[in-house]
Amino acid sequence: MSDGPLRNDTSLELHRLMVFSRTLDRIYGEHDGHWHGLEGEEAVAAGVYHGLRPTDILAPHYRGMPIASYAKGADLRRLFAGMLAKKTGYNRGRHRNDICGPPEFNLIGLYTGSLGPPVGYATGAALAAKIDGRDDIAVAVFGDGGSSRGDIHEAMNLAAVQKLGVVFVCQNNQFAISTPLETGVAGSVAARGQGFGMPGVEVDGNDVLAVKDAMQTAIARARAGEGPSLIEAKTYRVAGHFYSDAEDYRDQDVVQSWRSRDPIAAFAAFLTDQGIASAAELQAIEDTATEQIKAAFAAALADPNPDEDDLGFDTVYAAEASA
Amino acid sequence: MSDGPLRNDTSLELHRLMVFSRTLDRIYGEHDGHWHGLEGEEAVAAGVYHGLRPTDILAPHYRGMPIASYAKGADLRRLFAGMLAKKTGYNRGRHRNDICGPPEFNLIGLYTGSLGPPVGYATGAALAAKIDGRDDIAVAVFGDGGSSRGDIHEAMNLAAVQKLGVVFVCQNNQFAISTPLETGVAGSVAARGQGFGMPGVEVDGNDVLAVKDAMQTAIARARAGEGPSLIEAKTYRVAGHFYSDAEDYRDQDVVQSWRSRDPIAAFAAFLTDQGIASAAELQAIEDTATEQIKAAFAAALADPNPDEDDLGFDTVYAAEASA
Amino acid sequence: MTRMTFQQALVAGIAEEMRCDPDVFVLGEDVGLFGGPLKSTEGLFAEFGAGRVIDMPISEGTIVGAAVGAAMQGKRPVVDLMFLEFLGLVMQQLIDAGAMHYYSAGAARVPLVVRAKYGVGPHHGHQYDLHSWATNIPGVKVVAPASAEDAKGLMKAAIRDDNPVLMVEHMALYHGVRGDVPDDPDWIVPLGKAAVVREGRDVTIVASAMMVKRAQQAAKVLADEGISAEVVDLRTIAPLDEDTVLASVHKTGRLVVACEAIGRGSSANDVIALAADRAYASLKAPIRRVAAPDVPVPFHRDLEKIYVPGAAEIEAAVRSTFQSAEAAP
Amino acid sequence: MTRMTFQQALVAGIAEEMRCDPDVFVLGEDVGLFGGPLKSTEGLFAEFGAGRVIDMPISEGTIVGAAVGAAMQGKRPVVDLMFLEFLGLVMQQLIDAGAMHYYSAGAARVPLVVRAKYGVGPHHGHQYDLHSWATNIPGVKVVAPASAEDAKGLMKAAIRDDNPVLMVEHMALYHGVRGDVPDDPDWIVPLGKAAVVREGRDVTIVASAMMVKRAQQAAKVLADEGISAEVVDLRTIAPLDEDTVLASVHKTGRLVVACEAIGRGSSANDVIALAADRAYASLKAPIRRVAAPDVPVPFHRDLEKIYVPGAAEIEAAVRSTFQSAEAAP
Ligand SMILES: Cc1ncc(C[n+]2csc(CCOP(=O)(O)OP(=O)(O)O)c2C)c(N)n1
Ligand SMILES: Cc1ncc(C[n+]2csc(CCOP(=O)(O)OP(=O)(O)O)c2C)c(N)n1
Ligand SMILES: [Mg+2]
Ligand SMILES: [Mg+2]
Repeated sequence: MSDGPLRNDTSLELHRLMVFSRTLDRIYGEHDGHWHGLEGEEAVAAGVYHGLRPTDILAPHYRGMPIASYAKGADLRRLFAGMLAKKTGYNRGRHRNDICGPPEFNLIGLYTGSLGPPVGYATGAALAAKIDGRDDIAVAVFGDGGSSRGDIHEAMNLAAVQKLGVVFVCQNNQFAISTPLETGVAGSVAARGQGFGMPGVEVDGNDVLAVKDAMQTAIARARAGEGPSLIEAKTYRVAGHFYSDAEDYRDQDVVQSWRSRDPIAAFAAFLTDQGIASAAELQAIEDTATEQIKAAFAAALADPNPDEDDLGFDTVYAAEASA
Repeated sequence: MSDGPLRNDTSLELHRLMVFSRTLDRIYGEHDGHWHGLEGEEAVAAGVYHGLRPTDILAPHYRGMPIASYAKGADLRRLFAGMLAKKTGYNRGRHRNDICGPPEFNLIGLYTGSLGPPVGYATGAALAAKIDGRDDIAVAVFGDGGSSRGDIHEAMNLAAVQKLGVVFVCQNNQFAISTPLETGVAGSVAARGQGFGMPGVEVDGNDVLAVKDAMQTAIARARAGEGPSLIEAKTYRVAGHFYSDAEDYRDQDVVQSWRSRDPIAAFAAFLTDQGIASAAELQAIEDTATEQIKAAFAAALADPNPDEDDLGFDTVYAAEASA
Repeated sequence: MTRMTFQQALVAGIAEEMRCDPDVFVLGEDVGLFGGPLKSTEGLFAEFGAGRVIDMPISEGTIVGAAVGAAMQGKRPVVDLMFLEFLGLVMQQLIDAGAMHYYSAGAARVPLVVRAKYGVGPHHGHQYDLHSWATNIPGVKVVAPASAEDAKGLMKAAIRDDNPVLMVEHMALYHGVRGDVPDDPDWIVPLGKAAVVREGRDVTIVASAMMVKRAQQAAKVLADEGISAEVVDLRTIAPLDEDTVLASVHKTGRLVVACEAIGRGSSANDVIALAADRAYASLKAPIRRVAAPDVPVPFHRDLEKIYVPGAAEIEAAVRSTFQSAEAAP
Repeated sequence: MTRMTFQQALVAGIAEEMRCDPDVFVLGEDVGLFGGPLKSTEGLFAEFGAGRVIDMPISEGTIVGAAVGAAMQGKRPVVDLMFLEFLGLVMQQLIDAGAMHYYSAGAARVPLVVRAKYGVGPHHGHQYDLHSWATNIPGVKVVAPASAEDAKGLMKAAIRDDNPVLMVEHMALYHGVRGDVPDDPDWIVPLGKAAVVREGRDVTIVASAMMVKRAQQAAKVLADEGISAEVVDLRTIAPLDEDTVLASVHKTGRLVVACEAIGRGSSANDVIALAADRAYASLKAPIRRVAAPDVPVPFHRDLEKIYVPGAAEIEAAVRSTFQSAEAAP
């Protein structure tokens, strides 16, 4: 476990985010067999999504979209409502918060299901910040599978020639549905950074402090106007592609060996070992998470479905020029 | 001037190809102000396009398409006819040989004007060779400008994970229309090879033997089933983007300094210095080139225009299954 | 005859063609051991192995691009694009592929099938019906089976065809529809031929894919009201079987065209343009289009239901063609 | 009023909007010092500098993607895509952009203009007219000016519009067409409004861009024959100005729709579908479509001429609507 210059309360916040993610995952996954769980990858999510400014732009990986949205300030109940397509969701049942965070929080998600283009949108948001002379940055996250899309290449090249404040993060969980890293990704994602004129580092994606450290370095560079960075966080998808995935395409021994490297358990041990938190404090975090998430989910479940009012078939075009 | 293990006759063939290219360029450029000349970049074309098998697949850079087609065996008169959209061209006036070589010679060109996708087509041709158990290879060439297209990234990744026999070549002439290398290409194209798990080398694109050497290494690797390679051949576009380009976007001193590094003059000097050819022999090559190209061009010019017979509006679909 | 689902019929069609033609191969994301999204390639990996059923990285343009390049070399690739929602990532490859035969004066052929799943249904995601874009590409064919039998027969024909073919596979049909499917490996359903799936006298309903089912439901209801509707299943959307459509409209004098895509820019308009030109003299009523509104597909099931045109909308459109007060200025 | 070319009018429109709104900026390949392909951004770099006229690497999807992301942040980007032939590289970005406002229940806006040159003409390359694809994308507008005045006025309106707009710019109009253009910076030509550019009684010719010129030529010839043709310039192709089209067809009772795109899957069919439905009772003749054949644009000038529908084809189509023996079964 790396230990960078992070203050203790940051560590607890990171832990809290991981626990929230795990809890949300379990509760929602039981409800929806097609849920794309983040189990085992929470250290990447927490390390990357923690501590961004409201005005920073975030295009999260689709897997982990709700926790990213929550970290950016979105309301849990409304997020669940958005996943359940309820009237009370940020999108009034018209779209899905499981793959698309509310843009109110400067989140960019999938508006159709295509992986890749949102990385370009995030890059453009960083261009807007540069034009405006703001030091807000953009964080663009994609999977090992998504890294093969040409969008990533184009966005990295553009961000580097224009010195845009973008942090590119590859959440490498070593699978894209059934496709293992070896047949999906040639060479190394981190090593591509150099080819595009930016720092490229690989970090242990099961070590939340290592991820957070790398992010801080990259964010500082981005805010300083020095250009983009690339971080590859190596982890493992211990869950199925979705909750009810039969997973007959991979070796369960490998899955087990990664399960034994659970990032939350490891960080909990670190926190108690270092005396940053007691077991009881950690238990309290867990209890709060369970309580809040259960309550938010129950409330969202009870929320009304959208009705004719929410259809908005006449609101596809934004009504008037704002100028 | 590097000197690899090339036999003298190969050197003369390379020289001949360069001279043909320059001659073709001059004659055609006078005819058509929109002609994309290859002046100063002939060492890349000759080094890359020389000596491929008829069954090897070649997706050339659009700039230099006719010399690539000629090197693959296409007939000069019919190529000119194709550039002039004559009835006698390979495509009966329906399309243009200046950006698209005849597929009869396993050439892949631009079927619409989009740079990038042909690199994917070449990769697929290499996949076909692999499936068939042939050791034919594919060569895919793109400019520094074209290197920014996501297609290149995707094709390199695919070729590497599938161990396809593709040689990727970036003909880096340091400009994309008016966009200089610095604002078009981040990092280094050659350095991207490593990120995609393949050898990536930069060679002096004004040294035909250096280009040829790099090609031979890459081709050997491809034929042996060891996978793709990436070569970046650094040269300079001494001509305008097209013949009548005003070129007010760049420093003419730099252009002049590159003109003084002319690859053909340099190689001619090398050949005579090394005693590989006499000045008279080189002159004879030039004379033959002028004679053959003038004759081919004049013949093509005199060829008939396409007529209703060539329209073929009912031949858009290939008629019958070949199975 | 073997009774099978739509999905099984698609796979059976591919498997038969792979058995008799060694040039046929399959490529796409998760088409191998995993068996394809929604089991679209189930069993092929086990029978033909990794050499002919090839998993690809997530790079749609280059997957289709590689298939185009392989097809130029004489192979007969079948791409599983996963979802039609990804069509926007491969349009450049399709337009190039569609031009190659013509532009090369016949020297190039691109025998390529691109399969894509779409449609509002149980899968609840990746619904966009974008097939109409491809109809505006010269040289490309667009095929949309509505039954298990056609799924197999059209797939076999598409694989044997020497042109790029986009085969759109509606996900609501995938595991829900079953039918008796011929076993003869020589049997195909030819491209470019529509089918009159229900004969009628009073009105023609032109549909494809999932809309054929809805048109048939509507036709049943209308029959009880005394309206005899003929249902034409296009099967091949491009190039259009003009003769079958025109013959039907000439007979009935009324036309309703149904499609799941948004109406604006949709292939339904091609059918309408054909009839408004070449069947004008036979028309007794306005031509009605039943299509999704020009709106992104909404997510909640209730909104989806309002969004997607159903049998009731088709019925209403047909009834309206029998009202005389229509559309006066 | 200032007399200027179509190209100058486009640039003048952008420059005015850049002067009064600091959020407007231009991006694309070679838009800076070079002045844009065919001078499409001439003078903007000199006036506004590299900070607002930004040269981009050759990566169309990400250029449009970056513009979408900047637009979500409140900027008003104007992308020069160079050629409409590259539309296939950016469809995914357009479909996402078109969905954002609706899917976010109004939270997101994407004020984006994508300019693209196309058309058979003096440039002799990159001719494909692919605009119809974009009409099948919910949430996107498609605009096609035919005159210098509209080039400026529509460009200004497109930049002020809070939605993604594809503005197609015909290269044969670029330097060839001149007109008097208003100087008032507040003046715009609103999106969504067609123009009746020639009044007539007997037949409506609907056209856009270069086809408006050809329709007007045809109308002149037809007038000599005693046929009074009304010419409607759509200006905005999506969303369609249904009222103007319908009013004209109700008046004339005949409709010919002209477009340079291939007919199959083209936006011309939307106009036909509209009229065949809602102007049926007024129709006195079949609706004719004058479009390019379903063929890739051929290269030789002679072939091109046969390929592209000209005034003569429009005339012939109009005449045919006055022949009574038409289209009987
Ligand atoms: C462009 C595109 N292609 C394919 C898909 C279908 N798809 C959804 S998730 C997924 C796997 C993504 O793998 P990765 O990026 O590694 O993310 P992970 O699921 O492992 O978190 C695929 C192929 C998609 N959504 N978009
Ligand atoms: C996808 C695409 N974008 C833009 C263009 C327009 N275009 C034609 S040539 C060119 C410059 C290409 O630069 P480079 O690849 O370096 O080749 P060079 O002209 O320098 O030989 C551009 C932008 C194109 N043909 N295709
Ligand atoms: Mg993954
Ligand atoms: Mg270049």
